[in-house]
Amino acid sequence: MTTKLVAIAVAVLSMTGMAAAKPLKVVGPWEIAGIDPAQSGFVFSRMQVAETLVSVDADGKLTAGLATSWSAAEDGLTWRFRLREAARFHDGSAVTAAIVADTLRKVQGGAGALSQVPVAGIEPDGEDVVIRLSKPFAALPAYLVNYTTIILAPSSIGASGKVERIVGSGPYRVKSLTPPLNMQLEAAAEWAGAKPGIAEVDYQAVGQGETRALMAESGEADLVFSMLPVSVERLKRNPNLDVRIATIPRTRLLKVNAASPLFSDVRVRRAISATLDREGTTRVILRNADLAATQLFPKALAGWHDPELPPLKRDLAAAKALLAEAGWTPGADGVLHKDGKPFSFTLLTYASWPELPPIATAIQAQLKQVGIDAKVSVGNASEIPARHKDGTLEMGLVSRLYSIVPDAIGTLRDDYKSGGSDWGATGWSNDELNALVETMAQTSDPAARAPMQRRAIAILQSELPSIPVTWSELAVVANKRVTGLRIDPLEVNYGLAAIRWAQ
Amino acid sequence: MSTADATLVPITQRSWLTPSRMAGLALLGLLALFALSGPLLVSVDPSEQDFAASLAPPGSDYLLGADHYGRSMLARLAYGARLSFGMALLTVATAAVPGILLGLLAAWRGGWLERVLDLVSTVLLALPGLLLVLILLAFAPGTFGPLYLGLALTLWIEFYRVTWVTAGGVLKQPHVEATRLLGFGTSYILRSLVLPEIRPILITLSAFAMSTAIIAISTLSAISVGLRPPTPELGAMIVELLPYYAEAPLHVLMPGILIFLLVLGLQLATRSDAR
Amino acid sequence: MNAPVRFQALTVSDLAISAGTTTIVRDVAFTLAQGRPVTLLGASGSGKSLVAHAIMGSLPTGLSAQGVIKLDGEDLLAGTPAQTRARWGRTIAILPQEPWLALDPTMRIAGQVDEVHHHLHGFGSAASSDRARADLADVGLAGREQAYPHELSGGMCQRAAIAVTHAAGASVVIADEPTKGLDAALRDGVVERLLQEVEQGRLLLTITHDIEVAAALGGMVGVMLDGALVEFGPAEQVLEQPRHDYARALIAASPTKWPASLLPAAGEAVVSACGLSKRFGERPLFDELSISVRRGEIVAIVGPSGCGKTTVGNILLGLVAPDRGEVERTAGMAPTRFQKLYQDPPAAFVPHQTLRQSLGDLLKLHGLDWMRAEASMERFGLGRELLDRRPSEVSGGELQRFAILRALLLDPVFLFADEATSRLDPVSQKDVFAILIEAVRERSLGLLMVTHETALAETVAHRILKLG
Amino acid sequence: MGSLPSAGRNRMKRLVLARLLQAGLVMLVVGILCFVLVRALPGDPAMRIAAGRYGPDANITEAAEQVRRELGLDQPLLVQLGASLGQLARLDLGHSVVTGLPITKELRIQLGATLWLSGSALALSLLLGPPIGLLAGLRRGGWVDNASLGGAIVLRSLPPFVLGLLLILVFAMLLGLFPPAGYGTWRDLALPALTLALGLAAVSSRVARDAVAAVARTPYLAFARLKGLPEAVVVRRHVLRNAAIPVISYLALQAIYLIEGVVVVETLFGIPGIGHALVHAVIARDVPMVQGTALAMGLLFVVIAMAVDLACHWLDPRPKRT
Repeated sequence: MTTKLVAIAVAVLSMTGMAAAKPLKVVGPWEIAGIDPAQSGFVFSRMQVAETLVSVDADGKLTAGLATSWSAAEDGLTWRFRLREAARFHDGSAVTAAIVADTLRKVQGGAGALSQVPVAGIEPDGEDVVIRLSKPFAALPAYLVNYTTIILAPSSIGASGKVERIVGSGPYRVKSLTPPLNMQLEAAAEWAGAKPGIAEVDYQAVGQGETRALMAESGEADLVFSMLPVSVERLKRNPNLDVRIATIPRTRLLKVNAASPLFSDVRVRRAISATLDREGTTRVILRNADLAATQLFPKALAGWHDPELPPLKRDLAAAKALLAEAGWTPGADGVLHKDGKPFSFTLLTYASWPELPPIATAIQAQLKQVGIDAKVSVGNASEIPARHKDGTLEMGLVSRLYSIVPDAIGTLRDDYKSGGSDWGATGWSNDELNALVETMAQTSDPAARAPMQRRAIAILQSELPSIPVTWSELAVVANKRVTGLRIDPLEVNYGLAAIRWAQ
Repeated sequence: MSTADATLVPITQRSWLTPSRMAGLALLGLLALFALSGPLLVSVDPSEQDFAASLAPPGSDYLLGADHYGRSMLARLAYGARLSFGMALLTVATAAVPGILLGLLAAWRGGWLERVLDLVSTVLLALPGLLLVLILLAFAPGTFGPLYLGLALTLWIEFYRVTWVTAGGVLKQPHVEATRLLGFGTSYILRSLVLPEIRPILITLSAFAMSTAIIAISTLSAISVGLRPPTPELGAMIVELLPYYAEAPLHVLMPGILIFLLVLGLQLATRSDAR
Repeated sequence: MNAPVRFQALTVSDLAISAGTTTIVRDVAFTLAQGRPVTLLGASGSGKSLVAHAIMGSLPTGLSAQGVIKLDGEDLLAGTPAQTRARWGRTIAILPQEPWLALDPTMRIAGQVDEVHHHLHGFGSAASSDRARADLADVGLAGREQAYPHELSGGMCQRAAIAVTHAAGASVVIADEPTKGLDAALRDGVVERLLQEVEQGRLLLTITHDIEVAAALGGMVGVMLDGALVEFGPAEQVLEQPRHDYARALIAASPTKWPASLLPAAGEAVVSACGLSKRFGERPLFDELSISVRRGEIVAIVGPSGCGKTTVGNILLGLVAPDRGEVERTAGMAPTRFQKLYQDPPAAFVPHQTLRQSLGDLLKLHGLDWMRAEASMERFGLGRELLDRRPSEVSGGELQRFAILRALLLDPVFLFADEATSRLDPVSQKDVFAILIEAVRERSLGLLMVTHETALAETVAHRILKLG
Repeated sequence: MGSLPSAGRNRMKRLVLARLLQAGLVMLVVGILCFVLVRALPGDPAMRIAAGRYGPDANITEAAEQVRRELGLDQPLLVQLGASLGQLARLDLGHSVVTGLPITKELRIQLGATLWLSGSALALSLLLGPPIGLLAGLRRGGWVDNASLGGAIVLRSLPPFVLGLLLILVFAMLLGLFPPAGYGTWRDLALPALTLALGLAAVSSRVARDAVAAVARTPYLAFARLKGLPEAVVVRRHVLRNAAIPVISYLALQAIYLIEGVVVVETLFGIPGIGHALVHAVIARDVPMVQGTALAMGLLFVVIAMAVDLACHWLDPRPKRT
């Protein structure tokens, strides 16, 4: 009897003791390179340390962040954001409109997403922040979801004028921060909302995908983000793990220099698209044939995916015919020639995303089948924008995220503007598309936007300034000892505060 | 132990070709055969992909199986062996020749030359070799030239130091003085007196340096600054196949086994009796 | 100190040592008794060291001993390896050859004595260190306890080794070439030490090729030749009236008994130097030294070890530059006509080359005929089978003769013999000098010899220069 | 002869002075080399820095313009070199252009992590390598000798990341003894340290084996046995001490392998070490950081080399050739 009691007491004590002491161990691939929000704001936003004015739900619908509501004036030029009343920073100070306006002004002057918005002025007005625009811009709230716009307390800024510590307003506060790999969080007393289910969070950055999988498997980590496709099947079979997969608005595409003599002919771009074995590549490398990008945007990106559109698919005969039509004839070495020059170029890619070099390797072999000689060069991510800028880029395999601003219009507007951009078109522009995009940016009615969206997609599908290769998914693994996991395809907020220890 | 009566003990038959050397040479011969004639015999293109055969096990349509892209492992291993062994040999030769020559020079001439070379080598030693390789690689990413130069730049120091110390020891011995008095020139002394003494240790060093070179290239591939795909290179093959370790462990090990056999062959072939 | 066990006698009978199926030492029998030490004489390579190691039970791997070795009734050869090992130090000790190599170079000598008390006899650390100090004082090394072997002279190292033996408490002492490489004064000191061992009741077996040592030790003397004990008897008898041919030759080989060499008058100087000074670090070796060697002349430099004898010769050869002074050699003479013989014959040969290779390379370099070399070999008593051996596989005497042959092929006018016979047995020494003297006479070359043996210098040289 | 202790002290002083000179030279060479080479590299440093700062999803071209203005990369090269060397001379390492943190602060974290890792790896390797080498060297040609040679070849043929993965599979997955990755506690260090230690022990066991074999052939070892010491004492007092000298000399070279060879291991196990930092800094053209890490590595090497010198001096009192 007594022994039983003691046993129960010990068990209870140890359980409560553990629940109080054991932090939620989160592992992800992202290093905290620097603590400036422009650099690592996404980490603090995802981990719910800092908040943006506007947030987003899993379906891509904008929701309240630091601002509980917002509205635009009739002319669409003046926007008013109402701040949450009880909002306090982790140093105890109140989140005021003046602080928010100051922060946003600074961000707007930087190189982040907000700099793309035609802002005329940002001012505090009582409990509201007022943003005045120089021309109507319906997508503004979506831009305020971007992590570079997180609002930090004035005490974050050091004497040098730079951010030196992270004092945010979210449910968690930074307990200790050891860049680039470690961060410990604890529940913030200042947070007025629902108390986080687990009081402490321990974030560890682990760059190697295999290691992350092993940390999940060994039970060392409670929550692991970004699993390698090859590990997913194995992890799914593990009874202790809960594997969640979400399609994220990220597309790997071939950024083609349409101004180069090799790719200026749209028939050549179409031929290359018809050469790609998207289905095989995704099956082998991404382990999910459904990720073959039959058009630029995945199904999950509501309104931006058109099921009616004829899919991009493999057709070697058609590809060969198109190339012959464009004047390319096979030479003695099996490589296509035109005007005495071989169809030979460098396919530039980078390893920041581990799947890009393998996909480039697959593409190289596929292009070789129709006599196109691509040399794969794995370099630094900055080489693609650099060579885009000086015009020497031939073809690059890039990974493009369409949720930097939750409304894809933001990215589209930047990518396909005349003159192109870092990750968008090179040597290609289309007036009709530009006009459509500008109109859409000023239109907030979804019904009015839908036909314009379809038309824009059709133009990109037929002109192929960027050749889509694969879509992406995010695999998150949770140990079954935790519950309440919510997966955010837009990767704005991981909802850690809602996670609890399973009983 | 006393050697005063050594002349009484009958001379044991000195055979250069000990069993271990024979085994080592046979192993090296087989590897050379595989690396040199393999690419000729295996008619398959090592970069030809066949997604249907992704990670095919050995013994299927593909003798040694196929990698994740469905490329023939046999073809890739044969080409990879040729490339990796060739590159490693070239790298080690580039490191060894100047290393040994400078080592001999320092031991022979002594004086300020020795001191300058010593200082240069210690300062170079203190510089992170990785830095040199990364910086050189930045000039021509994905190509063999800078990789080779960078590795040779870090590897020569070991050859230099070993040669310098060993040759210095040999050159101090009276038989060198005696040989010089008998009218022999520098080249004879270096060739016939010094070289045979430093040869065993240099060969051992080279054997390990070759594996170091291959491993270094694979390490660079692991941090994505290696050779450009789809080059079949043994180290890069390990890196490429590593994510599939759970599904196809044998595939990951195959290139490693080739490297192992190379080092083992070199070690056996150069092993002196168990002394 | 607990009273050491003293043995009455060590009897060796029918001892044979074989390597595989080949017997290399046979029919060795003698008895060591209280107050009657045994000294084994013989050329190097005659098997005397192997006998010592057979008694110790420390033969090199591959060799085995047969026969009976009885220490007061206990057969030493019958024991297990563990029993043999247990005797080392406690019962039988060996005084090593070249003790400066036998002492651990990284340990102070006190430590090397101390550890014997501590680990063999189980004394506490304070007691061990006291005893070690006493042992070292006993052999005259008081005050040098904290020295490392490299800081001691050869004789001091020998005494330190004796202190180790004393510490171990062995009652049977085997001294293996204890005077090798020591000059006359140090040699006498070592002999005195060994006699003290005998007086203290220890059984002593000495291996040497130095007849003086054998005479000084007294007791019984054995002579070994090609692995067999060819003569054994009381010292006076063997040394005065040897019966075996080799024993006779050995006794007759003492330089004092050599016939006077008849040399023609010396010719002009081949090399001369004046005002030579040389310092070694802080220590001056010599100052304002003048020397000249003429054709057909033998000049000897004598002096204790470390006095710079060798350096003088090296300066004359141009191998070492003097700090001050001038060297003048006969003009127009090729440098290869100035040659040198080394103290340790194997050290002057390339270790991995067979003699055929090294001779062949030399003949090719100078365009000489192989037949001429073979003729000289025959004359110097060198068998052809030696050609396919490496220097380490040829006895010292033969190798030194080979070295002379090699030098003479170049028709030298000046030969510097640097302690060329100090490591050879008397017979070999005599052979070597016979060849050298003949060469001086026939070719009228100038010979400069460096030695620590005054007797040798007096017998051979025209002129003697004393250094130090 | 009586002045020997002071001669020893003089030699020690010379050793330390030589190493200090070397340290100064390393600083100068690292300073110039980093600056010249990193600036001479192809590619726009501002673009690289921007990519390093803001990640591969950012609008790099625009960010690069800001970086260029902020860092003064638009000034003439000589002006930049002067500023950089001037800073170095004042021992001011500056701020990382990527993270914006003072280099000294970053180095404190990264060097600390590397020191913990390599220190424990070295300790582990000393527990593994030399004892195996001792056994192999005492019985040359025996099974320990052959097995350890085979083991050394296997370990040298395995890239460290493969070895690391194998260790994770065995010790973390199969046995559940240690966490597969992480940084902070002793348990976290176990596997990465073992990965490095096995690589080190592969070589040091062979070095130790050869050193023991060399000592075993010496007359002083024969004498130590013949004077009656038990084998264990012979090994402990004479073999270990003398064989330790080449093994310790080799430690300096091992230290380089350690400091440099850790990059992949750091990445695999998620340890914020200096090798990892150097690779990132070179890729992002973070010159102050490259300089800082290279300098830290170089000086660390000099310090280790000096410690090895002093240890050898202490172990081996014989004068060396100069």
